[in-house]
Amino acid sequence: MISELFKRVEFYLDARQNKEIFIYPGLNLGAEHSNVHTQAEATVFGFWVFLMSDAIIFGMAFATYATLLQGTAGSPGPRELYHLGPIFIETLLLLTSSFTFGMASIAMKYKHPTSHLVGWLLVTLVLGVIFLGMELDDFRTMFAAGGLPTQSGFLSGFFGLVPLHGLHVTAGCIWLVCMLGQIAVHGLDSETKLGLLRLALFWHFLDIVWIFIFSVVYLGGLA
Amino acid sequence: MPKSIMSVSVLQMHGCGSQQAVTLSVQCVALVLLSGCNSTEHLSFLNPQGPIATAQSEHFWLVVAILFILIALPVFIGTVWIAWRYRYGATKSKYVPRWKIFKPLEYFSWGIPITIVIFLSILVWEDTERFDPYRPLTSSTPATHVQVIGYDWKWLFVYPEQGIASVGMLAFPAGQPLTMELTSATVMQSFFIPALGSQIYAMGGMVTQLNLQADRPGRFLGENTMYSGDGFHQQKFAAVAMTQADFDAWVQQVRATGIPFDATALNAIAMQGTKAQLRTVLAPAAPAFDSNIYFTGAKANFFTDLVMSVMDDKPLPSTALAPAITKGQ
Amino acid sequence: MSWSTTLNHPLGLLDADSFPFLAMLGSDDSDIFINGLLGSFAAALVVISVMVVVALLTRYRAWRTLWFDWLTSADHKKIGIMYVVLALVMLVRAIAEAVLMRAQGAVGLDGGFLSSDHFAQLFSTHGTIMIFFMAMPFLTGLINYVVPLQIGARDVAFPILNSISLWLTVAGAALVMTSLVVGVFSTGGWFGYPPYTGTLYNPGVGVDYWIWSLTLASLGSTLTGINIAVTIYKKRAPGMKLYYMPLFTWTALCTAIMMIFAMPPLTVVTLQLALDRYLDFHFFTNGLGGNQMNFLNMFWLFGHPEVYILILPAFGVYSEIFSTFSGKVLFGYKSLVWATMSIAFLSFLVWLHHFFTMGQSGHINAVFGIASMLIGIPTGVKIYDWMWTMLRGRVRFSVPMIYSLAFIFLFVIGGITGIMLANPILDYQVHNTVFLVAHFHNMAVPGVLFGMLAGYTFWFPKAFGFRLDERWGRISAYCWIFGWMGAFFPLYILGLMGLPRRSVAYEQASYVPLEIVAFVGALLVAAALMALVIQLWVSIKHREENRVFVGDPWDGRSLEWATSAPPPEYNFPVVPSINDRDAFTAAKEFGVGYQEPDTYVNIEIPQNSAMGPVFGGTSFLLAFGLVWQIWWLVILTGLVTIGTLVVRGFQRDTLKIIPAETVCRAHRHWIQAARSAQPIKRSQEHTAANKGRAALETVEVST
Amino acid sequence: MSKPVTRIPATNALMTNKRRDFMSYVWGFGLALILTLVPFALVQWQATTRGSLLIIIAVLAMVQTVVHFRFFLHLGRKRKREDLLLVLFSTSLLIIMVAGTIWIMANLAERMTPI
Ligand code: HEA
Ligand code: HEA
Ligand code: CUA
Ligand SMILES: [Cu+2]
Repeated sequence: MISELFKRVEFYLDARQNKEIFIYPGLNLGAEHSNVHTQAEATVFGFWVFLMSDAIIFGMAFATYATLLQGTAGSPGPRELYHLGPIFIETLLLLTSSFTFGMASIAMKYKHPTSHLVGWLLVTLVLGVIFLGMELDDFRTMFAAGGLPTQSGFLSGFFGLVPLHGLHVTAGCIWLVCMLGQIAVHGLDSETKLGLLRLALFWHFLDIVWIFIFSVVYLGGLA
Repeated sequence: MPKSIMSVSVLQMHGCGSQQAVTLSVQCVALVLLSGCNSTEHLSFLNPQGPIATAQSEHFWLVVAILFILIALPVFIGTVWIAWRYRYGATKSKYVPRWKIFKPLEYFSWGIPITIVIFLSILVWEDTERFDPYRPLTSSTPATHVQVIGYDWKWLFVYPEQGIASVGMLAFPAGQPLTMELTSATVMQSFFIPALGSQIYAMGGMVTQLNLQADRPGRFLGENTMYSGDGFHQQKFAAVAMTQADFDAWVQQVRATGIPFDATALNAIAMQGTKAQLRTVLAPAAPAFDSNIYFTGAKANFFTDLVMSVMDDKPLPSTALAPAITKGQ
Repeated sequence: MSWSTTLNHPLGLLDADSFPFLAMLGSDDSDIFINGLLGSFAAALVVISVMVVVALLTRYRAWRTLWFDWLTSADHKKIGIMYVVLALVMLVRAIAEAVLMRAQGAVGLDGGFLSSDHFAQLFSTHGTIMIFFMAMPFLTGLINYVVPLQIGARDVAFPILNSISLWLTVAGAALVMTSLVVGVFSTGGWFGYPPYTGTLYNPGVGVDYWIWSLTLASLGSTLTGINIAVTIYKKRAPGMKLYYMPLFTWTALCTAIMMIFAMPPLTVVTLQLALDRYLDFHFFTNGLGGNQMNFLNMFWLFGHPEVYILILPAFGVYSEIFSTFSGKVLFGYKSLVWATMSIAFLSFLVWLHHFFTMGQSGHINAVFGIASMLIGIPTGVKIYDWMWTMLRGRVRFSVPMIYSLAFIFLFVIGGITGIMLANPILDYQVHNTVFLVAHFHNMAVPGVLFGMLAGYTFWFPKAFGFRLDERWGRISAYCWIFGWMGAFFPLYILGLMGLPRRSVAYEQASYVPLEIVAFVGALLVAAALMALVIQLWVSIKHREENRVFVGDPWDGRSLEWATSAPPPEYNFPVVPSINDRDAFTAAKEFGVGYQEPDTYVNIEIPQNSAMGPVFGGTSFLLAFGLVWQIWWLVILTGLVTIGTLVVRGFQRDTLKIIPAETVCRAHRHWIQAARSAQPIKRSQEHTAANKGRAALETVEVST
Repeated sequence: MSKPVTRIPATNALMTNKRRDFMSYVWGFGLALILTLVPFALVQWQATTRGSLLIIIAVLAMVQTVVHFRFFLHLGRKRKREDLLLVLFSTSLLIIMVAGTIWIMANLAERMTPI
């Protein structure tokens, strides 16, 4: 049985040997460039690996938050500081932005006019920026209610986690602007496509992190 | 008149000669090296002075024996033999450059370590719980209760039941359990008396526990093993096990001669500095019968109040200390 | 800090007192003076070395070559060599510190010549440098150099990223070196536990130096991990299944995976400590709900995998060497592969064994203790399989093999003490004593460094085209081995005698004899290093007669030996196609080792890029600004860093083309040399006759 | 599901692929919306006890994660198998690290609270 297991794993490990060439959804680099394809495979796979490494960073920030939950040290806790309303709207914003980025991917993959692609990207960008604005407003409200990170271990844990996601979204927005720039300068060449592809992965990944933030931090804190 | 502290320290014994017959010569050499027989202090668990250290010492030799005889020795002999027999230019042995797998050898390579690890795991599983430092030792006599507080760079021992405290000396009756609660008023430290048993961390705003026992009267090295700054290497103390009578006498002595455990004293203790430096600060008030510093009038709630004050980052409440008044209560 | 104060203090916290040299002059305390003198001497050495290097470069007009051929290069081989050079530079400092510490130990009865604070800086920088700026760059360099060659690739998956990783590491190392000249380093050891490292107890810049140099190093390593993993996963030559890969490549893969997943906890924990220090957060403070225990927890979530990150590539080197120098295929290849993977996975399950004594309950300790001992199983399998590899082989006792054999003996001892530490009941006794110091030096020196040294001797001819001097190599090896034994066996006993680690002085006279033995051992180690330098010197002098241009001086088995020494920039004129393990041995046996391809094609390789050095420079300044709180510098360099990334995103055509003719000419030249070279027997491999062509000797002999 | 996207798709295959990709995002969006709405509503109106609320939130979060991976990141058994393996491996390490941390720290907290 063990050896059967080993065989399975070997098979998976050698999946690369399968003659069938897989292409990432959202990617269409022109079939003739097999070189570009190999490099694209590596690039996108590398980005996946990076995301997984980043996931561990978030995991540790979550674990820290969990261990510091009890450490409010007499300053305001979740119930005094969290408000469900804005969080719900922020969640919808991010979710919608994931969808609009999906539409952008489709526009890119199936060679719709570039204007469609740019349009969807712009919508995504706007949603991201509104999200960031709302999040900053949340923090401002928290500060006003005495929820400063210098106040307690709990608040340190919070501000070590949620703004980390916010920073990622900020980076995503800057990247998006850069991609728009690249489209303007170079058109949709394979490098730009690859960039957009990775950005899409990044964007969807941040959405997944947000699921855990609203579940663990906000819903968990208010349940 | 109670015996003086000086006379107590004469009692400190020299355990090496009276040890159970040690036949293994290797062990003997090790013991001489390890126990520090030339000093009066017991340094090592390999010359154990209490039940925990004894168990650890036995455990140590068992593990050493298993690992060296079953693992190291065969590898050593095997490597030398193989490397020589199959050296370049050898003619007596067979050369099979494509020999890459032989199932029985593979089973051996996995099987031996697996077996040994299973055995060791059983050992660890059973004993770790048993020797949890939090677990009180069973004894017919009640335990002595001491509260230990780590400062930069000295340990403060508070005897809540006796109302006394000391820096540099942990005295307790031999033959009965010693129960300690530990915390730190500063950075993370690790409290350790090797000849008696386990070490454990002491951390600010938290309380850890440690249970030890000395079989017979004696003097043992005590220390902090977690680096904590400039005076770290001098953060030593003497753990001294005494007969009950000597211990009672010691308590009386401290009560009679100690300086009041008040805000002045505590401020001095809390300053960064070694025990010796503390003495120079408190010297005018401290009688010079040995190199340690003794206090009277320590309140039973001091320890908890201190932990809470560190935890909440607030000053110690005034009720934690006796007002600076009486001497020897 | 507000804008106005920033403008008032354009240099942040920096002032004349920040220079230990000036501070020393201003003091009349003799103790401060001696330690200041030592410190200034070290600082002067740094400054003078930098000046000498600059002068030499100018004198020989080497700036252009340096910049275009090396610093901006995206060639994995050059990057690999630069990593190793970095490791060696840092090594010199770390060894000097080690010898100082041992000297202090020898006279440390009630005093010694070092101040407590100076000693603390020594062990902190020594530990930090050895782990992050010596061992890590060394193994990263070896991996960088060897892995693409072994898998028949032209380069790593992301060459520019590779250069950036290198420069991030260099920036971190430069930051540590800067702390010698400007300010002080941390005294919190290589793991810097708070609250000791918090602002309350350590307000100065020392801890900040430690934080930012580690952050740079860990970012560099994460990126390296990604790069290597993807390279191995995606760039293998056609036909090379995972199970055909040489063992060194396997260990590199596992190490890379561990870097990817183990570095993040370190990044998180140092950044959280930075937040505590800079913005008054309460992650790890004593009070206000902070939790210092979580620092230990997260640090070791990184720290334990880290030690296997160090050892696995060394294991890979030993595997290659046992096989090559026994003239025999590896025994139990699949077992070795599975053992490597198990070690990598298990290493994520044992971190708690570094704080058995923190007070958690017995069953938790037992679980992690047993998990730690489990690692002994795959490690044992490796040891046994290496023994079986020699069995029925023909073992040559060359320098790499001497290291490997010494490794087996000493590593087993270190492993055994590891198993003892993994036993919570025993760890309660020896934790934080020098017994532990002996354990980890036992793993780090005979385990990791002997592997690196063996690999250095093994692959040096491949990288530079000539062999190292064998005699000085042996002298050095024996000095290492016996020096190490002298320096660290005594520490096991001292640890059992209750001597805590990191003690600048002690009160027990019974420690003295062993401390002296340890010092003598350390001197022997220093001699070993000297011998190594002499070896390099002698070898360079006699390089002409030791040339091995054909590229296969040791009768090698894997693909890196199938190309010239040094290899061309593109590694292989034609990407080889593989259908077995030990691909090059198979080729030689079939007599197709040195064949011309039917056609040559243009080869695309990445152009040089200034990205790496620019990144290194800005991130160094960024970190420096953070340490000294020079906010304008932080903002400026931060913007430049981001800007560089953005600009790079807009670049296209980053490849350059090597025309088929060039490739053809170079390749024919090499084939010509190979065909005209005399195939030599192994008994002659250390003679001038060895031009890098091996005679076929792998024929079964029996009596 | 249908075959993986191949290198040179026929025109009608292109159309079905496109439709399928589009539907993937639509499905993902719809499911995610539901999986978000439900826990928010439950918490907003404190529908059950804290204990069961927490469990429901956790389960729905897991499901939603799978939904995102499946429909937005296109991870699946029939697609890029190596990505799936990578994600599973990473998840297992993530769980070990996070669960281990919480286990250890909770135990320590319990044993160290001042009496
Ligand atoms: C890889 C890790 C590594 C290595 C190799 C070493 C090597 C040495 N170390 Fe180190 N040490 C640490 C990691 C390492 N150390 C760490 C992590 C600490 C803990 C710090 C802390 O407390 O926080 C420590 C602490 C430490 C202490 C403090 C102990 C204490 O706490 O009291 C001492 C004291 O003597 C010491 C001594 C030495 C000595 C004498 C060597 C010698 O063996 C030196 C050995 C020689 C070499 C290392 C050279 C190897 C040479 C090559 C590889 C050359 C290659 C050359 C060419 C290619 C040309 N070490
Ligand atoms: C390269 C580095 C390296 C390696 C490979 C190892 C390998 C091991 N280490 Fe070590 N370790 C360190 C570097 C390393 N360590 C460092 C740097 C520290 C301290 C950091 C600090 O505090 O500063 C440390 C600390 C450390 C501790 C913490 C102690 C303490 O703080 O109190 C423990 C406890 O379990 C431990 C255990 C082990 C074990 C079980 C192995 C095992 O992997 C060993 C396995 C090998 C063998 C067992 C030998 C060969 C096997 C056989 C021949 C087969 C048969 C064997 C059996 C069946 C057992 N190590
Ligand atoms: Cu230590 Cu809680
Ligand atoms: Cu470990």
